[in-house]
Amino acid sequence: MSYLSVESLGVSYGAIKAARGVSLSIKEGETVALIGSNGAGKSSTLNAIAGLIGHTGKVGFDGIDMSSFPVHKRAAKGLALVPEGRGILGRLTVDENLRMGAYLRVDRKSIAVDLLRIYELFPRLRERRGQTGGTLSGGEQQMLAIGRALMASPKLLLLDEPSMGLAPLMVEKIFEVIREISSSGVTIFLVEQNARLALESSNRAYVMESGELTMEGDSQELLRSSKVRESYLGELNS
Amino acid sequence: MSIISKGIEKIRSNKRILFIGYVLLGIALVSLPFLLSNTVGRTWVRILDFALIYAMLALGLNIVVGFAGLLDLGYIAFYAVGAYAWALLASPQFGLHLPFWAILPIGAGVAAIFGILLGAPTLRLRGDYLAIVTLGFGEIIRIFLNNLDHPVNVTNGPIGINKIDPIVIAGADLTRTHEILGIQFSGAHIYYYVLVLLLMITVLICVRLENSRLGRAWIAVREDELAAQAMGINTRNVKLLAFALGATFGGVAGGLFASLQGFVSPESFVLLESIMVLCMVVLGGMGHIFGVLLGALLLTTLPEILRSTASPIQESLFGAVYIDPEALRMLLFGLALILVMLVRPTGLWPGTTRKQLGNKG
Amino acid sequence: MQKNFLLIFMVGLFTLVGCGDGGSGTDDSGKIIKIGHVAPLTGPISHLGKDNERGAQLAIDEANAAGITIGGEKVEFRLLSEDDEANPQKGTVVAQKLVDSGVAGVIGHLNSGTTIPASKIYHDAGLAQISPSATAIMYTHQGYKTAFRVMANDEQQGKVLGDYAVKTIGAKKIAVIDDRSAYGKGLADEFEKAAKSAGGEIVTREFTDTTKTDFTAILTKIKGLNPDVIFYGGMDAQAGPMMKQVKNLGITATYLSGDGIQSKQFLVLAGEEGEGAYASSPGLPLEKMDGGKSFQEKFLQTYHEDIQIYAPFTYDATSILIDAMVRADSTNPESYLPLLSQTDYQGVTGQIRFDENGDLRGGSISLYRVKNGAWEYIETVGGE
Amino acid sequence: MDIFFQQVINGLVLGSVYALVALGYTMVYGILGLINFAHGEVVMVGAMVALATVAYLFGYFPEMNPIVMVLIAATTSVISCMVLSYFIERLAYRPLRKAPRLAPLITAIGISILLQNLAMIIWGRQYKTVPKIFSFETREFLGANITDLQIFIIVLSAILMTLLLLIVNYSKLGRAMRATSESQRIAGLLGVNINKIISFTFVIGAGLGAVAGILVAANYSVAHYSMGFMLGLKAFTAAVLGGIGNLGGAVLGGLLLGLIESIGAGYIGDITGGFLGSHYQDVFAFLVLIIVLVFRPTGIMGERISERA
Repeated sequence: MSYLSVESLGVSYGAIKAARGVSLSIKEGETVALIGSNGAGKSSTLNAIAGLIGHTGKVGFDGIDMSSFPVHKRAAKGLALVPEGRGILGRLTVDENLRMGAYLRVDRKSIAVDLLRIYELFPRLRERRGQTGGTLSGGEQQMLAIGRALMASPKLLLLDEPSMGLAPLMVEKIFEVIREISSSGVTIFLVEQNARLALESSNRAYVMESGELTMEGDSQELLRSSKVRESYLGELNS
Repeated sequence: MSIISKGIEKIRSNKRILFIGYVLLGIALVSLPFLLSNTVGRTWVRILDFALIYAMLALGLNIVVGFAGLLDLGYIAFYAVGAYAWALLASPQFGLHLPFWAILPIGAGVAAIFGILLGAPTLRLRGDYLAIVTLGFGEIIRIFLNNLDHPVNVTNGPIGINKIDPIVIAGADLTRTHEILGIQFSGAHIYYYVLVLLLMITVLICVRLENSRLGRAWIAVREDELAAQAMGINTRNVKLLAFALGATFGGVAGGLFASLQGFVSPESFVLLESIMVLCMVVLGGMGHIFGVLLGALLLTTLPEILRSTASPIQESLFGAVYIDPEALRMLLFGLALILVMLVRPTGLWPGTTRKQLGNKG
Repeated sequence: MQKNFLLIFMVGLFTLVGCGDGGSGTDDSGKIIKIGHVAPLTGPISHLGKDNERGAQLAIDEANAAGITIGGEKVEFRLLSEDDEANPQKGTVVAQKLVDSGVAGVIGHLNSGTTIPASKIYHDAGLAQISPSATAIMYTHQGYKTAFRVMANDEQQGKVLGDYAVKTIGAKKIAVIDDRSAYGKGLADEFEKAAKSAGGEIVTREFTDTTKTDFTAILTKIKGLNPDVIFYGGMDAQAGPMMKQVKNLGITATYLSGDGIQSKQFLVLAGEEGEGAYASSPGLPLEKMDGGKSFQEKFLQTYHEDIQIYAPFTYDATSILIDAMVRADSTNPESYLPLLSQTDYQGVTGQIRFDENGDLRGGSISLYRVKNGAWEYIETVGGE
Repeated sequence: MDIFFQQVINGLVLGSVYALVALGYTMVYGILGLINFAHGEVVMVGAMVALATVAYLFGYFPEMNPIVMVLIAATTSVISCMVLSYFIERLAYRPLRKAPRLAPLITAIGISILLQNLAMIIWGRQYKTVPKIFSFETREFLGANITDLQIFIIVLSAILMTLLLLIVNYSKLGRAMRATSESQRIAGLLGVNINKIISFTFVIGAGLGAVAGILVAANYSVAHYSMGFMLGLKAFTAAVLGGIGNLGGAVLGGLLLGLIESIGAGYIGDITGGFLGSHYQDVFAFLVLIIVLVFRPTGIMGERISERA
C-alpha cells in the first residue's frame, strides 16, 4: 500500500512544461530520493506535491485524493516541505519560526516537548532562539528549516535540495540529521542534486530528466548502475 | 480585443487601406463636433474638449507611471502649475497679456522645473512611499496656490483668477463664436480642433519616446531598477526625465485649461483629480498609449453620459425615480471602476507585447 | 489607425446618450418653459445644494399652480437641476448643458468658484443668471448684463458685521478665522477691513479648511491672545464643531459669523455650546416677511426637512425670474432681461432691487443670536 | 507655556484617532502591499452606523441607560464594519491578488466612491450630529483644558493599540499574520490558511476603524458621508511616516502627525516670523513627511528590507 501516490502529474509555466506524466509512489517509512540534473523539474514536482504550485494529474496521500487541496490543507494532512532556499521567515525569531512549524497542532504540551527535542537536535538553534531568522548563517537556516518542518510532526517530509549552498562539513551534518529522522520512522521524499549523497541516504530513488521520470529503483542498485554513475555521479566509464 | 488587434495588424500591413483609414479618421475627427452638437448638444463639444485635455494629462502621467513605473499621486500639481502660469501671464491679475505662443513654452518649462523639484528629493524612494510623497507635493502646491494672496497677493487665493486671455490667433479670440465660410463655430468647437491637433502631437511624442533609447531605459527601470543600473543606465537621470517630461505635458494641458475656462481657482486641482487621472491611465491600460487615451475619454465622458441617463434608466426600469440621480450617477461610476478592473485587471486595452509586465513578483 | 476603434466605441456611447435623452417626454398641459438650476448635489456641501434646488422647485410649483400665461399661451415651468460638484470645470460643462437644453434662465450656481466661470457661458448665450448665494464681488463686476444675485455680497455683509463687532458688541481685540474657501475668505477679508476702520484691532488671522473638524490648534493659539470676538468666515458644518471646541477650551470670546452659519444645522451641530453665537443673514427674517412663514411651512411639509440656508434665496430668485418673464410677456431673454434688471419685488428675503452691476441694491442685513437653542432676531441693518 | 501643553493635548487626541485608522492601513499594506483607499470610508460607515443606532435607540427606548445604548451602538457599528470590510476584500481585492499592482488600487477607489454615495443615499446629505446622551466634564490639567471624552479617546486608543500589538507579537494568530505578511508562500506551507488570515486582517483593521469613526464623531459631534476620505488620507500619511507595514510605526506616525499638525498650526506663524500662518498647517505636515523619508526612505520604524512589489 503506497503512502504517497502521484499519478501523471504535470506542471507548466505558461508554455513551458516543467514536469509531465510524473507517476511515483512512496511507502510508509521509506526514504525516497529524486535525483536529476539542474532544471530537470525536480523542484517543480516537489512543489506541486506540496501544493505550492498548480498542477494536473493526481496526488494521493494516505488514501485521500489531495489533487484539489490548496497548500495549507495538504499541510494539515501531514505534508511538510522544506523548500529550496529554506524559506526562513527572516523577521520572526528562531523560536517563532519553530513555533510556526507547529501552527496546525493544538496540543501545547506535546509541542513543548517537540520544541525541546529540536533544540537538542540542533543546539546551535537553542543558542540563537531569540535572534531573527534573517540573521542566521546558511547552515543554521537549513537546520531551522528542517527543525521547523519537524515541528509539524509530519507524516511525510519533503526536502528540497537540503545541501545547496552549504559547506561540506555542514552538508554532512544535515544528512546525518536526515538519516536520524528517517530512522525515527518519518517518511521522507528527498530532492537532491548531489546524487551520491541522496542515494546513499535513501532506500529507493527516481531519476528525472527534462520533466519526465526515466529510472526508478533501489538506491544501492542505482548507485551501481552505469548510467547513473555516468550522468549523475561524475564517473567516467573506464 | 485580440481579434481587433489582429485585424489592426492586417490593416497595418496594407498601405492602401491604411491610407484610407487615416483619411476616414481625419474626416471623423473633423466632423465629430458637428455630429455631436447636432445630435446630443453643444455641451458634448465642451465635454470633448475637457476629455482631450484629460487625455493629454493622462498621457503625461502615463510616462511617469506607465513607462517609468513611478507611482505619482500628485500629478495634478503640474496641471495646476501650467494653469496658473498661464493665468498669471495673461490676465488682468498683473496686467500681463503675453501671447499664447510665448506662454505655452513658459508654462511647460515651469512645470518641468517643478517636475524635477519633485523628482530630485524622492529618487531614493520606491513604490508607495513615493506615492505618498507625490501626494503631499500635490497638496503643498494646491495649498500654496490657495494661500498666496497674503502677504503679497499673487494668486488671488481661493477666489481665483478671472478673465484669463484665450488663445488669440490672427486677432481672433478662439473662445468666441466665429463664422467661417458661413458655418458657425463656437468657442468650444474651435478649441476642439486646437486640442485635437495638440493631442496628436502629444501622441506622436509619446510613441517616439516609447520607442527611443530613453523609453527602453524607463521600461528597464520599471521592471528592475538594480538590473537597469547594472546595465549602465543612469537611473537617476532617467527617472528625473520621466518626471520632467510628464510634468511638461501636465503644464501644457493646464495652460490650455486655463485659457479655455477663462478662470482658474484652486478648487480645480484637488487630490481627487490626481486620482481620476491615475484611474484613466490604469483603467485604460497602463503603459499603452492608445489604451490610456481610451481610459481618459471613457472616464471623462462616462459621468456625463450617466448624468443624462441615470434617471431615464431608473424610470424605464422601475417606473419612477427612487434614487437621487446624482447619487446614482456616482454610484454607477464607482461600480464601473470596480467591474472593469475585475474583468480586465490589466486595463481595457493593454499593450499587446507588454501584457504580462508590471505584475507582482 | 487604432483610433478607429475608439471612434466606433465613442459613437456607440453617444447613441446611448441620445436614447437616454429621448426619454423625457412632454406633457400637454401647456408650453414647457425650462428653468435651469445648478448647485453641488454630490460632495461635502451637497446638503446646501439640495436645499437650493428645493427652494427653486417650490417657486416653480407655485407658479405652475397659479396658471401663468405668457405670450397668450398657458405655460408650465419645469426645473432642470444640474450638479456641478462644486468643481469649476464641471460648472462650465453643466452651464453649457443647460444652454443646450434651451432653458429660459438659470438659478445658480451655489459657490462663487463655479458661478464665475459659468457666468461667461450664460453671458455668451444671452441668458439671465441669478445666483442665490455666490457672494464674491467679482461675479457681478465682470460687466455682464446677464449676471444677478439676490444676496448681499461679501463687501456689504462684511461691512455690517465689522461695524457690529466693534460698535455694538464693543470688541477691541478681534481674532479672525476663515475656511480658505472663496466665500469664507471673501467675507473674512471684508470683515477685517470694516472692523479695522471702525477702530478694532485684529490680533490674529487664522485659517482652516472645509474638510477639517478639528480646530483645537488654532483655537488654542487664539485663546492665548485673549480676544473679545472671534469672527469666522465659513459654513455651519465647520462652525458647529468649532463652537464646541471654543467652549471646551474655555474661551470666553463672543463668536460671530456670517450667513453661512445662520442655519438650523449650526444649532444642531453646536448644541448647548452654540449659545450666545452671533450670525448675520442678508435680507429680513422670514417670520417678518409676507409669505415668509407660509414658505417655511410649505417647505417643511413638502420635503420633511428644515430649510438649510439659501432655499429662501433660490425661491426668491426663481420668483423674480418668472416675474420678469410675465412682465415682459416673453420667455426670450432679450425681452425679459431689461425688465429683470428693473425688478422691484417683495420677496420672502426682503425687497429685491438690482443696481447697475446686478447686485442687490441696498441689501439689508439682519443680525441674530443663539438663545435657548434657537436663532433670535436682533435687528436689521441697512436697507431702505 | 500652558498653551504649548494644550497644543500637546490637542495633538494627542487627534493623533490617537489617526493612529487607530493608520493601523488599519498598515496591517492591510503589510500583508497585501495594497493601499486600501476604501479604509477611510469604512471609518465613515462606522461613525454613521453608530450614530443611526444611537438615534434609533434614543427614539424608541429613551429610558435606556446611556452606557448600554453606546455599547449597543458601538457593537453594531464594529460588527457592520467588519462584515463590510470582509466583503470588500472578498469581492474587490481577492480576485485581483495576482493582477498588476495598481489594479486593486483602482477598485479601492471605486469602492470608496461607491460607499460614499451609498452612505449619502442611506443617511442623506445632512451633517449628522451626535445626540447628547452624556455630559462630559471639562478638566483643568496643568493649565490646559481637557474633556473627559478626550481622556477617554486617548485611553481607549492606547488600550486597543496595546491589545493589537500584544496579539500580533505574542499570539499564534499574530505569528501567522506576521508570517503571512512576510511570505504567503511559506506561511501556506506551514499550514496557514492565507485567505483566512487576510480576511482577519481586514476585519480587525475595520473594527479599529469603526472605533476611530465613533470616537471622531463623538469628539466633534458631527458625522457626514464625506468625512472618511480626508481622515483616511491623513491616517495613511501617518502610516507611511511611521514606516508602512509596521504596527508600532503606525501608532508612532499617527501620534506624531497629530502633534505636528497641532503644534505646527500653533507656532508656524512665530517660526516663520508671521510670513506663513496656520493655513500652511498641512504643508508643514507634508514637509516633515518628506524630510523624514529623504533621510529614512522606509519611514521612521520601517525596516530596510527589500521593497515588496
